[in-house]
Amino acid sequence: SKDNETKLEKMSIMLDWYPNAVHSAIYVAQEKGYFAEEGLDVNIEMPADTNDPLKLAATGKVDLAISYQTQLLLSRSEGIPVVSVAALVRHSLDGIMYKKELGIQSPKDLEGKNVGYPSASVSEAVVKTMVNADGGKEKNVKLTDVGWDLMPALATNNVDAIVGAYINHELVLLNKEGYNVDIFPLTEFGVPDNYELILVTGEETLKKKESSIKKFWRALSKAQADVKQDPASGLKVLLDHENGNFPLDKKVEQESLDILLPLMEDKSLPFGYQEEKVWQDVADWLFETNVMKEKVDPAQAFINILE
Amino acid sequence: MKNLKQWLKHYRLFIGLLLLMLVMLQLVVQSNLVPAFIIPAPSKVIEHILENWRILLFDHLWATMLEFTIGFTLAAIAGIALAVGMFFSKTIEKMIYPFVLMSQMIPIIALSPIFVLWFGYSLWSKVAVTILMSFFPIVVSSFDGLRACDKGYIELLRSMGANNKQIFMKLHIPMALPSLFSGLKIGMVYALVGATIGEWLGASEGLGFYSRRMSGDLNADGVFAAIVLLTIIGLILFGVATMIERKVLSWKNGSSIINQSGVEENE
Amino acid sequence: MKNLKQWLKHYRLFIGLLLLMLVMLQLVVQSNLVPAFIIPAPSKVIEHILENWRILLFDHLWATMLEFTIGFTLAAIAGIALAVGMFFSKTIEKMIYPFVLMSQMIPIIALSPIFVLWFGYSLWSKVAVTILMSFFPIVVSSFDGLRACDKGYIELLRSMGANNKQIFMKLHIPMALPSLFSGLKIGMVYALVGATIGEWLGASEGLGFYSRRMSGDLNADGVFAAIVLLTIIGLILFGVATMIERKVLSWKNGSSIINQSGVEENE
Amino acid sequence: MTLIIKNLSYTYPNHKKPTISEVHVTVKKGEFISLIGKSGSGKSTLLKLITGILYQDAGDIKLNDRSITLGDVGYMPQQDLLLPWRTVLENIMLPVEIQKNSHLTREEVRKWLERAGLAGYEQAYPNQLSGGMRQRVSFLRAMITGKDLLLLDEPFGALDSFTKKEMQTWLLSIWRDSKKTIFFITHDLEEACYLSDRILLLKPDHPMEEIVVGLPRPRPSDIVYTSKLVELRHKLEKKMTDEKP
Amino acid sequence: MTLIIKNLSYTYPNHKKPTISEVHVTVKKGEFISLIGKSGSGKSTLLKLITGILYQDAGDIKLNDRSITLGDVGYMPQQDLLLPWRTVLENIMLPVEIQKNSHLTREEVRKWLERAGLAGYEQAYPNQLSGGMRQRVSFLRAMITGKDLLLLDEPFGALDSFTKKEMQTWLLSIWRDSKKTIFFITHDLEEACYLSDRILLLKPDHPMEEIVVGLPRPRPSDIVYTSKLVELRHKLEKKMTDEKP
Ligand SMILES: Nc1ncnc2c1ncn2[C@@H]1O[C@H](COP(=O)(O)OP(=O)(O)OP(=O)(O)O)[C@@H](O)[C@H]1O
Ligand SMILES: Nc1ncnc2c1ncn2[C@@H]1O[C@H](COP(=O)(O)OP(=O)(O)OP(=O)(O)O)[C@@H](O)[C@H]1O
Ligand SMILES: [Mg+2]
Ligand SMILES: [Mg+2]
Repeated sequence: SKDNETKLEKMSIMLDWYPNAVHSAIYVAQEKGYFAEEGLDVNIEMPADTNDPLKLAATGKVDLAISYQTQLLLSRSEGIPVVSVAALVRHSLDGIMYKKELGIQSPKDLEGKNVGYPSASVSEAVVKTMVNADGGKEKNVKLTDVGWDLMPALATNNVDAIVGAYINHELVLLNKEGYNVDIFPLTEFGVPDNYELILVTGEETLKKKESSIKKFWRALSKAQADVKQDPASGLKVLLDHENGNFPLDKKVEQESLDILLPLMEDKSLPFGYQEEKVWQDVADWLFETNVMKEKVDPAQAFINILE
Repeated sequence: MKNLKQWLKHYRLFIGLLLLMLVMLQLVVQSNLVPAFIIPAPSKVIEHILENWRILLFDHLWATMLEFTIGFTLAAIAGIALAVGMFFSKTIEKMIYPFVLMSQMIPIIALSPIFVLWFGYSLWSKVAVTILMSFFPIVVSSFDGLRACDKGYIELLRSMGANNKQIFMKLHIPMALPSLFSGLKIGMVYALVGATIGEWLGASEGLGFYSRRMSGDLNADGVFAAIVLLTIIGLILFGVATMIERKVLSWKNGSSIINQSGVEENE
Repeated sequence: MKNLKQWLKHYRLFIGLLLLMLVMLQLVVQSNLVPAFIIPAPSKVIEHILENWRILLFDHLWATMLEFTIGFTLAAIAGIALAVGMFFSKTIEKMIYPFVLMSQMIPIIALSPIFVLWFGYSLWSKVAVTILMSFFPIVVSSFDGLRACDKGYIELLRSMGANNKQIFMKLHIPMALPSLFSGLKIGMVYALVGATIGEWLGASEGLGFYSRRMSGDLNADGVFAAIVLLTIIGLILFGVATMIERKVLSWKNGSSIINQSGVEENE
Repeated sequence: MTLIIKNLSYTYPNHKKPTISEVHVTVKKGEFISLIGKSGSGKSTLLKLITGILYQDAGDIKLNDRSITLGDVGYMPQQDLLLPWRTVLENIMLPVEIQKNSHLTREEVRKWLERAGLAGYEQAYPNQLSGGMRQRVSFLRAMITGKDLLLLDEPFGALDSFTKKEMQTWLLSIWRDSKKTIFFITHDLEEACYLSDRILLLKPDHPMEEIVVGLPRPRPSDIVYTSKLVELRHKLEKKMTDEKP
Repeated sequence: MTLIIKNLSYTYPNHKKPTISEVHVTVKKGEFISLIGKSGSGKSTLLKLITGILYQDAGDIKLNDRSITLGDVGYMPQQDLLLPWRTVLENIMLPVEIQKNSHLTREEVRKWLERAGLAGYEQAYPNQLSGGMRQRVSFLRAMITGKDLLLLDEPFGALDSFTKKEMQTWLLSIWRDSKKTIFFITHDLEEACYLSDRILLLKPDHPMEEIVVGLPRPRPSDIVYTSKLVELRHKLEKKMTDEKP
């Protein structure tokens, strides 16, 4: 088997963020040798900035990257040559998170309130769309760029609500700390549902390594099935892997995975399959809200790598 | 006019090298050796600045300069005050100096939640970061400057019947000025960096905010436009500080008036 | 033993104040005045360190120290080399010095994509940030040190028939040492901060990485555990550097041997 | 004006032996007194005691029957100690600024500057002056305090012999006109003989000796080559180097 | 060993007037020659020209019929210029290190140190020494070059008159034993008369004058009080201050 190992093809993938429950399948595939079975030796890297995975995939520094659908469309409009090959999380994890005790019932109640967002136009657009859709006036909502401190911003009452935080992470953590927070899912208020996490590659890499990416996806699909089958042991693989140098909170990750798993699949569609309509809707919305200055052809933005 | 000419003459090598590098960068980017979304072509950056100069200068630069000015002024006041305190009291020195040193070792970004807790997203959170970053060199150099005074001078003034306040005002302060100035110059550079970092911790205007926002929107031209402006402002501030320093410390570069051998002054 | 005692005596005020602050912090946090996930109770931080000391020390501290050591060493070599270059060539000085100054004004985090592009997420991206942050004080102070040499000494050595190399080795270098040391000490502090920031820009181990990740998980105990370790390491490094400096520059603090008036040495 | 020093002793902190012990001196109005002694014999220390910068362990120093305090005398330190960031004029005005009560106008100061050959240099900084000029500025600064007693600590020690000669003659003329009392430190025996009415010899572990010069005034500058002065010098040197008391 | 300086001229860059112009000097083996002149008259400049630190605009300097170059003479600069980070021993060994070809052992250096009264101070740093000791270290450093011609630039200028006297006597004894040739700068006329065989007078805009001292050797230290020497001094002073040539 030594010979086999030497022949493995090296591949790199950059996560969207530090390893967490959503990445369980990747670690399971690696741990159980699914990648090796496909002849791949996968190296997992973590980014510093949420934009790095896209840029590095575009330059070919990494073969694959996990990113966001909105961010990929925005990249293409800025001329960054990246393509989505599969949808990892089929639905939005984002929404407007607010403190319950402030008497906010629906997005229009945010009028006169202060909403924190991470520096990106998309988040701004989300708030505007939601408030307008709910019959409020976006002008009356104060938006504060809170940099990278979403949770502390809300917890310290510097803002009344935040956008750009995930239901499977920030919401879980804040509740665990004893804050009474809830979320308005963005799909209920005029924002098209989107693939929160997608698997991305550079256009050049796609040309050169399409078959390898297919192999990667096969292995990952197999691992995802395992995780779905037995979430607890799937998560354990991740936790064990990380334990080497970073202790994750088991309870939080457990809860996170429970939230994620249903959002990662669609009964009627194979794992990872992307529909053109979703891409079209998101692209239209981004253009309408002026986040993208140039129109992007959604059909160019993705291919379905799965067989 | 003459000053400008001299300045150009002195820095012509630097300017030449800078232009050369920019031209090379332009060529490298245009020939796609480096993707434009990582390092944009200089021409694009200039274009971006020209297109957006109004908001860049009047909104963002203005905001950053406000944070910088307040933060640096407070850091200078607090830094000098602490140095004076340490100078007068060994107890204060022994108690506070290690904290001043420690304050430099803590990565500010790790403390960002605390800043948010204390200052929210007001101007003051950025001012706080600015102060934290520029405080250290100011304290250290003004303290060193104050301690540098020769004992002989103090004795001389005491022999004239000077009280402690007079000795401090007429001796220690002017003596500390050269050292203080170099501390202020370094502190100034760090204050500007501090204002930028402060804006990253949450802001709605300022060049730091602008660069981060542009980065979030994957607009490399915008990111570099902000960096270029920040650098230019930094160099201008440094230059102005150097000029003020030369004026105030003019006694340092006075050449001999007595001219026994008929020394010819070089232009 | 005696050294430790002296040290304790000298810093007892600082240590007292520190302990007092920690106790007060503990009380404040326990009485829920400040949310524990923003500023944790000191006891919790210590607990966290004790629970995770293995990975903290052997994985993360080790990784950070590796980056620090490589980065600082390279910065020292490059910084001193550049200073020597500028010392020997006015052209180099005029060309490079403004860049050195500029390098301090550009907020490093804004350059992170460039670092990532060039160095990926390898060790070298962190080393690069470390170098960038510690380079400036080393260059400036070694350059100042080299320039400080009195012309009289040079003439003396030339009168002995010394060549340029001998003058440089026997005169300029020892003369630059005091200034160089203070530059190295400041550079050292910034190198540690640089390694931490480098890890924020992408890493999978190191104390900077650890603190950032813990911050993402709202685990303030972990964030502060890393900060505490970093600060302690920084203070130790600074202390060691100061000791080496004292040894090397022992000639500076030698007191008079001739003792006409029978001066009694204080312990 | 009379200065009476009685039984003065002083030991520096951390020193075992006293630097000044049991010194008695009386200086009368208008006298020119020199203090000579080897380096480290405590000349500057004695002067600092008189100014009040240092405070004696025993004995007392009376000026006009009042214990002397800081600000009572004009003091010119061993190094010129001009403040480098002040112009010549500002340096000279320093004691006026500090004592606030002086009635000196800038006009009078200008006259003094002229007399010292410093006209035109009011706005110069000390680093633009030659050694002799610096000494004159430092001397004027002591003069301008308006005090009757001037303590000069080796004012000409750093000058070359030609400049020194000029400065000595200049000092004598100022002294004659201003009727000040001068207490002068030097290690140059010839200088002491040429300038003084009396010379005090300071030797560690010896009682202070006093020699009256007894040369007529005004003294021409080549009086130093007369046998009377040469002999006096020789006698002084023998006294100073003679180890046994 | 003969030093022949012919028609030497030197102008500092940016100066209008030459500092040294048309100087002629001949120094024979074993001579003790002093150069006197006011501050700024160019004494140090002339010495730097002889060492080769400065290079003349016109004329030439020949040592044993060869043009002089750097490293040919032992030079003691005006300030002692001891390297503060080197011990006394290391300071003295500096020229040996630089010229590499010296056959001096540390043992011989130790003997010199003893002779200079520096025994036990080998490992001391310069800032631990008194002024006189520093001067002796600086002098030994010039001696140890092993060169026959020693150029000493105001070696005793910074010392007090008592220490100076001791050092002069010490220097004479060393000179007598070592048979070196000494070219000595001073502004102290008495010192010049006491030490030298011949005295050169350097005056700006005047040709250089030469005075032969003509006193017997060895000279007792109180020869300075003899009328012969006092008169010589007086004559020298008149020559120096006499503005008309
Ligand atoms: N501030 C001080 N603290 C301790 N000792 C001192 C201090 N100042 C002088 N001394 C010592 O006191 C002694 C006398 O010093 P002082 O300066 O009075 O001598 P001096 O006669 O003026 O010498 P010089 O001619 O070199 O100026 C010396 O041994 C010196 O080491
Ligand atoms: N490096 C230099 N560059 C320009 N001019 C100089 C330099 N060194 C000396 N001079 C000038 O040359 C003249 C002679 O200087 P020099 O040092 O030779 O005089 P000196 O006789 O040794 O004086 P002193 O007795 O004060 O040492 C002075 O006017 C001085 O200003
Ligand atoms: Mg003295
Ligand atoms: Mg000279």
